[in-house]
Amino acid sequence: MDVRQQRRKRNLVRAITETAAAPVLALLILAVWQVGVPLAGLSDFILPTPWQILRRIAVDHQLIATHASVTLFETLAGFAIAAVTGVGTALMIFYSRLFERAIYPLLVALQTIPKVALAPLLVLYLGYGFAPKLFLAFLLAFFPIVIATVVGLNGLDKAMVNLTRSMGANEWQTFFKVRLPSALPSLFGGLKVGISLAVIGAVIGEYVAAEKGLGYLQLQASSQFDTTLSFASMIVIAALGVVTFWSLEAMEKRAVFQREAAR
Amino acid sequence: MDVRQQRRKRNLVRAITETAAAPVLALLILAVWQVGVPLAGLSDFILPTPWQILRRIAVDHQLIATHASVTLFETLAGFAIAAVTGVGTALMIFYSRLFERAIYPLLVALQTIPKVALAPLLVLYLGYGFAPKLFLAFLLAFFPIVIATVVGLNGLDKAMVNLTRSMGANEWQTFFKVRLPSALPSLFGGLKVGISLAVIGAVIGEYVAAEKGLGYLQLQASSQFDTTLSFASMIVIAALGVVTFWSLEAMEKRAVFQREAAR
Amino acid sequence: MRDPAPATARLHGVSVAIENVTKIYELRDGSDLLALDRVDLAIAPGAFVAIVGPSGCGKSTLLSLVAGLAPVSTGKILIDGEEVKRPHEKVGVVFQTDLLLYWRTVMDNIMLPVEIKGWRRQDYLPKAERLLEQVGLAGFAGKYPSELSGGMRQRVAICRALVQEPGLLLMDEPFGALDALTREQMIADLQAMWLSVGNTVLFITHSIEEAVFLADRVLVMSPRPGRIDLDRTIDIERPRSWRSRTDVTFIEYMSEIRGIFEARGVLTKE
Amino acid sequence: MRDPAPATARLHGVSVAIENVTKIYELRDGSDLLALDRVDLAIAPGAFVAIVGPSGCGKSTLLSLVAGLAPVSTGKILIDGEEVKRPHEKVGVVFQTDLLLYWRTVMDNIMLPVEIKGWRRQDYLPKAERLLEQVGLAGFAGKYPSELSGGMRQRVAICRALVQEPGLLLMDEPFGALDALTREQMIADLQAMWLSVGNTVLFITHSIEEAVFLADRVLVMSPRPGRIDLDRTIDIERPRSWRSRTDVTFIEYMSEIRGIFEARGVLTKE
Amino acid sequence: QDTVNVRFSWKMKGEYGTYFLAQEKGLFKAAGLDVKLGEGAGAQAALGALIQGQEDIVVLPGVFALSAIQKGIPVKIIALYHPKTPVTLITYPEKAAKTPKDLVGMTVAHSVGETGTSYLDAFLRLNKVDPASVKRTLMNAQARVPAFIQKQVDVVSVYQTNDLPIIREQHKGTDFVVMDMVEFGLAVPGMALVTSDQNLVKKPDVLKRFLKASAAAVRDAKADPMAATQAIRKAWPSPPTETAVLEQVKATVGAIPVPAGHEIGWMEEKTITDALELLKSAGEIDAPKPAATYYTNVLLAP
Ligand SMILES: Nc1ncnc2c1ncn2[C@@H]1O[C@H](COP(=O)(O)OP(=O)(O)OP(=O)(O)O)[C@@H](O)[C@H]1O
Ligand SMILES: Nc1ncnc2c1ncn2[C@@H]1O[C@H](COP(=O)(O)OP(=O)(O)OP(=O)(O)O)[C@@H](O)[C@H]1O
Ligand SMILES: Cc1ncc(C[n+]2csc(CCO)c2C)c(N)n1
Ligand SMILES: [Mg+2]
Ligand SMILES: [Mg+2]
Repeated sequence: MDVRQQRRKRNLVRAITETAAAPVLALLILAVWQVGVPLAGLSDFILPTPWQILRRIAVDHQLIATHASVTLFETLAGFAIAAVTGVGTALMIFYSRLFERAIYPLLVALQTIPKVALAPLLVLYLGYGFAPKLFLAFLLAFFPIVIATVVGLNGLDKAMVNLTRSMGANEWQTFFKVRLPSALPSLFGGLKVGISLAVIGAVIGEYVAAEKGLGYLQLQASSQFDTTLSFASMIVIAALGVVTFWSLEAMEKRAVFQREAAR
Repeated sequence: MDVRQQRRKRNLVRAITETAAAPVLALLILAVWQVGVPLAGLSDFILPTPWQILRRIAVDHQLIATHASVTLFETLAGFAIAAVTGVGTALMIFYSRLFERAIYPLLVALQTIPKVALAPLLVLYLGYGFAPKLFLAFLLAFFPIVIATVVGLNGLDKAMVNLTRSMGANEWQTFFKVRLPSALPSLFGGLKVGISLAVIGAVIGEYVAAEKGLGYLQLQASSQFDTTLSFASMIVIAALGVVTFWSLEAMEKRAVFQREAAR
Repeated sequence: MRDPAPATARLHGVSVAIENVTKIYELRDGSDLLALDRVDLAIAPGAFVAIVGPSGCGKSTLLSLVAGLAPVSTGKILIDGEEVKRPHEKVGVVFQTDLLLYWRTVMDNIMLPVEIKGWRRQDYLPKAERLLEQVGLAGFAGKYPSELSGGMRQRVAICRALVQEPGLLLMDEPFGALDALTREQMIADLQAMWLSVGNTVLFITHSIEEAVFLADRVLVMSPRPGRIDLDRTIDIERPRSWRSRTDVTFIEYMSEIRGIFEARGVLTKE
Repeated sequence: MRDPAPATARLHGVSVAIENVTKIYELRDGSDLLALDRVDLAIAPGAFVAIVGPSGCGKSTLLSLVAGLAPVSTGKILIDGEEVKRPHEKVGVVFQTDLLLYWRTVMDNIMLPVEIKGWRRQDYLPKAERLLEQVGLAGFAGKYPSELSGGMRQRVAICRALVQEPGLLLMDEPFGALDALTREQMIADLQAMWLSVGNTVLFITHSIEEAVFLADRVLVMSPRPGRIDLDRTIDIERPRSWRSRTDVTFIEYMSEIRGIFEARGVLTKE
Repeated sequence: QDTVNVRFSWKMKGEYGTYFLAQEKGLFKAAGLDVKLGEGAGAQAALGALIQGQEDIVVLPGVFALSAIQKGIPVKIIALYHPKTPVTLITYPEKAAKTPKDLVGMTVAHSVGETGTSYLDAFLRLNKVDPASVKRTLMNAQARVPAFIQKQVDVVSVYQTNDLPIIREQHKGTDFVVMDMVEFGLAVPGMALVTSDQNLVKKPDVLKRFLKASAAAVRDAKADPMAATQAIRKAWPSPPTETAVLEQVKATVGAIPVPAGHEIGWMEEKTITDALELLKSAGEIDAPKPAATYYTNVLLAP
């Protein structure tokens, strides 16, 4: 059919431009950066060019990959714990106004306290190993997941809950059949914010106490004034953020029913 | 009426327990902390007791208040900018899939890059004054606001948009009459996460370059091994987070229609 | 633990007793709204009771109380002699709005009660397919609610309630969004189902014709606050045929009910 | 810029031309669904046209195309000779679902079109209050949608469309959730409004009686894909009274339309 | 074999080369010690772990230790390798500061807790320069050197044992003017070994053996700095060039005095009291306690 062919072509063109958008923008920024650094009279000691950074990543790819895998693992582990406990906490907040009133200030306070300043305590109780990174990745990711899940749960209409209840559903079933699916879009919003904060948490943890991981590598490099390696680490940290975010988006596409956009 | 009186009494009791919940929990935690520190054999150099911290806050209240007002101002200013530009960016993302595809990775990368590592660049380009704190408070608050707003906008049913369109509304009117009100619960979720991150941003900014603010005070205190003052600063930072969060919740209560809870 | 007994074992109707029930809503402006005022009603097992009444008189409210979805303000409701505190497991409801889950296909929406009751899906698939065909939606099992018309959605919601063969079926204007002919067909099907299954049905409708055709008893409710103004037993032989609507007895019942309605003066008259 | 001219100046009906319109929906499973198949229709300014047809035949689809809310797949639609690309400002719609904004009071919901068109609220408040009273909701201006019954919500939605006195009024089963008497009253009120205002009305209903009573022309649509099977002009004097439903001409029109319906065999017959 | 947990206060740097040399050459093992060397996350965290018994010895700047002990923390300096931290002020040739007097009118980069500039006032007064005539800009520690390189400030303090060799190597074209603050009278206690009062009582013998092996390593490194350089570079994930680390090691061992008749690390009481005066003049502490509160030489006795 003519209409069908036209539609297929249109979809293809759209898919291509949309896929190309991010790389094109990234390349554009890199180009401006590459050209801008010498123009601004910046020493590569302050800000290396992307080309220098990429070369460094290529040269030290093994070193960087080793550290990156550590950070990635810490991020994912901390995030996973945050996702599970975050949704659990959100449920308790949702079901109990009293709990909400009591716990919210505590959560906010925990969220706001400068983590780096807690280094002595963290090191004392969690040591210099895996634990403090896991803890910080978890802690930073936790709060946005809780908030977004609560928002998502609150968005459900009472009528829907009455529907499953009328079928004899217990709260558990109502949760999985109705509450969770309808909270998913918001929940995933929280997870997306959460995962990028988990990366930051892991990196801060590595600042506080580590002998490996990208945060360690970056701090180590910058305390040696190896700006290029420091930036290389930062770029890889950012890339870790982008990749985990994208993976989450891919999961979201599969898990969440995509309603027609109301544009 | 009997039923009415009963209800009024029930509401009063509930209001009291809910208001008391947070202070009671806080007192409980403080009590455990107070008793636990000596029991755990912790030196007050590592973790002072709440009583010591409170006494210190009382003694140095003037000093702390001066620094706190600086941090508060930075937080609020950065947050305000983040709220406005965050909603704007969310709108562009919502209306243009291409923009979304292009800009999301960049936002995530910006969000994930360790800010403290950017200190040299920040100092170079933003100086030592108000600007870097404002910038970091803004930057940290920005991302969750964008994500939550996009989620909120996406949650609207197409039928509602058709309703205002059928009345001849332009996109602007549709936004203010339908999209924004229905996105408000999610948007406020993002704002709440955002404001606590804005506090952190301001504090990090003070770590980077400052001669005032609670972050500076805390850093200064801990470099001199004045753990009590360091914790006093942290507690006040956390309190700043809680207070700004609460103010936002109070605004939310007034601005957002409170639907019947679907518990 | 749920009873995994075969479907036939659940299929006798239950009794319903509504005793001096009042329902007061607390409104947002702080005022109270008396929706139901001392309603008394006893429904025998297997009876088909229709309720008509002016819009806003409290029909849906009454249904939600019987379904155990909202608490009564005073009085009590008993199902099979047991006080209703939460939804009774033998009850199935067709709500006034379709309440389809937008992320589930038509078939998965219909399977919702089966999943919740912990029954085996494959035991109920043939029945669901038969129901879908009966309501004229044979090809739509895999489609999503957003791809259906208003009337189609309502028909799916009806299938969802019927698939469980509930001992007490509560229906709130189930045929409101259907065209005349589809409606007639579905009314006939509902009668057939009720005759064969023998469950109790509480049926809210705006159509006096529908009420008289289907019910053993037609209740007429007064304008808000809802009370039961008339409780008329309909003595017409079963199975009733759609043609019988023009019979004298049928017309007489309808006129009586209309008369009660009109006497109460629902809207302002010119 | 919007025209702040007095209400009376907007009140002549507009003409509608539907030319060879087809509508294909793309479904989620990748298949296409032909909802409307080459529909042709011309409506004179000020005419009252009713559409009946089986559930799912494409009535709401046709309405959304005329309202400019979805693009036609082929063909075109003209309002007052101007092709419809986006909603026409003289059109007012009553949708099949009420679509009330839950965070606005009843009155604020009714004032929505007034705000959007940039008119002065106080100019329209008296009219809105009159409408609310007419539909039996005098005390409910300050209540919220969640505090209303289904039929009450639908009546608010009708008030919202009528407050703008649109040149073309599109109504999708506006009286579906109303009891018999409230419905009769509202039908009478709608006729009176139409006679005094003189706007064009496109009225979708499931009640053949409603269609014949209100319309100049009744269109009968075929089952999906929707086509116009019958276009019957109703020659009954105005104003029509509710009693005239039992007149011979009235009954004849109804039988004819029923006949067309039945000929198409909507559902499976036993 | 006795286990000894050693915690550095910061990340790897050439300063720590001698410990890795001792490890590699088996000096610790020979002393019957199983030594675990760990990088740190700041002096505070390291000291905290020390007094809670998780660490046996912490390697950190001596001033930090003095300041902490003044606050009542139950630890003591048991060896001071750098009585005078080899800190310098560097400037560009165009706007050079060869002597303290040249600093007048210049801007110095300063960070919270930074040794070189925390005692700048005392240093200037010592050299008869009005402290008010030198401007300071406060910033994050990591931003100081970049700000200097980008010429936002005129002067920055750097360590011969750490940053100076690297900066020099990275800016080979620039002949930075280096003012050695030690030469102009600044004596800030640097690399120190600290243990808790508890450990001092519990396992003096183990600590003694550690100090002995550690001092032996210093002597070895003084003779062969390249060996220490290679030892630490092996344990270092991404080390600077060999030349730079070698410079760091050389400066480190060069600044470690060998006291006549005493083991390396032995402390004169005057070193400690002078340092306390310096801290007091900078407003970091009030009246000092008796000197014995801060240090002990008992573990260095033969
Ligand atoms: N959740 C609620 N909160 C407050 N008031 C309510 C609520 N639900 C219904 N009401 C009020 O109770 C009365 C009865 O409503 P109900 O929905 O039972 O009417 P109904 O008979 O089903 O009407 P309809 O035929 O229009 O559906 C109405 O006046 C309505 O305004
Ligand atoms: N958004 C949509 N996406 C896909 N298919 C749709 C959509 N809306 C309607 N349809 C399909 O188009 C056909 C016509 O639907 P429409 O809503 O116009 O019917 P209708 O005549 O209004 O029916 P009813 O009387 O039940 O409201 C139906 O088969 C329906 O499944
Ligand atoms: C080059 C270099 N950079 C940073 C530190 C950081 N540091 C180590 S101890 C301490 C005091 C606070 O605990 C701080 C800030 C360092 N030592 N050396
Ligand atoms: Mg109802
Ligand atoms: Mg329809």
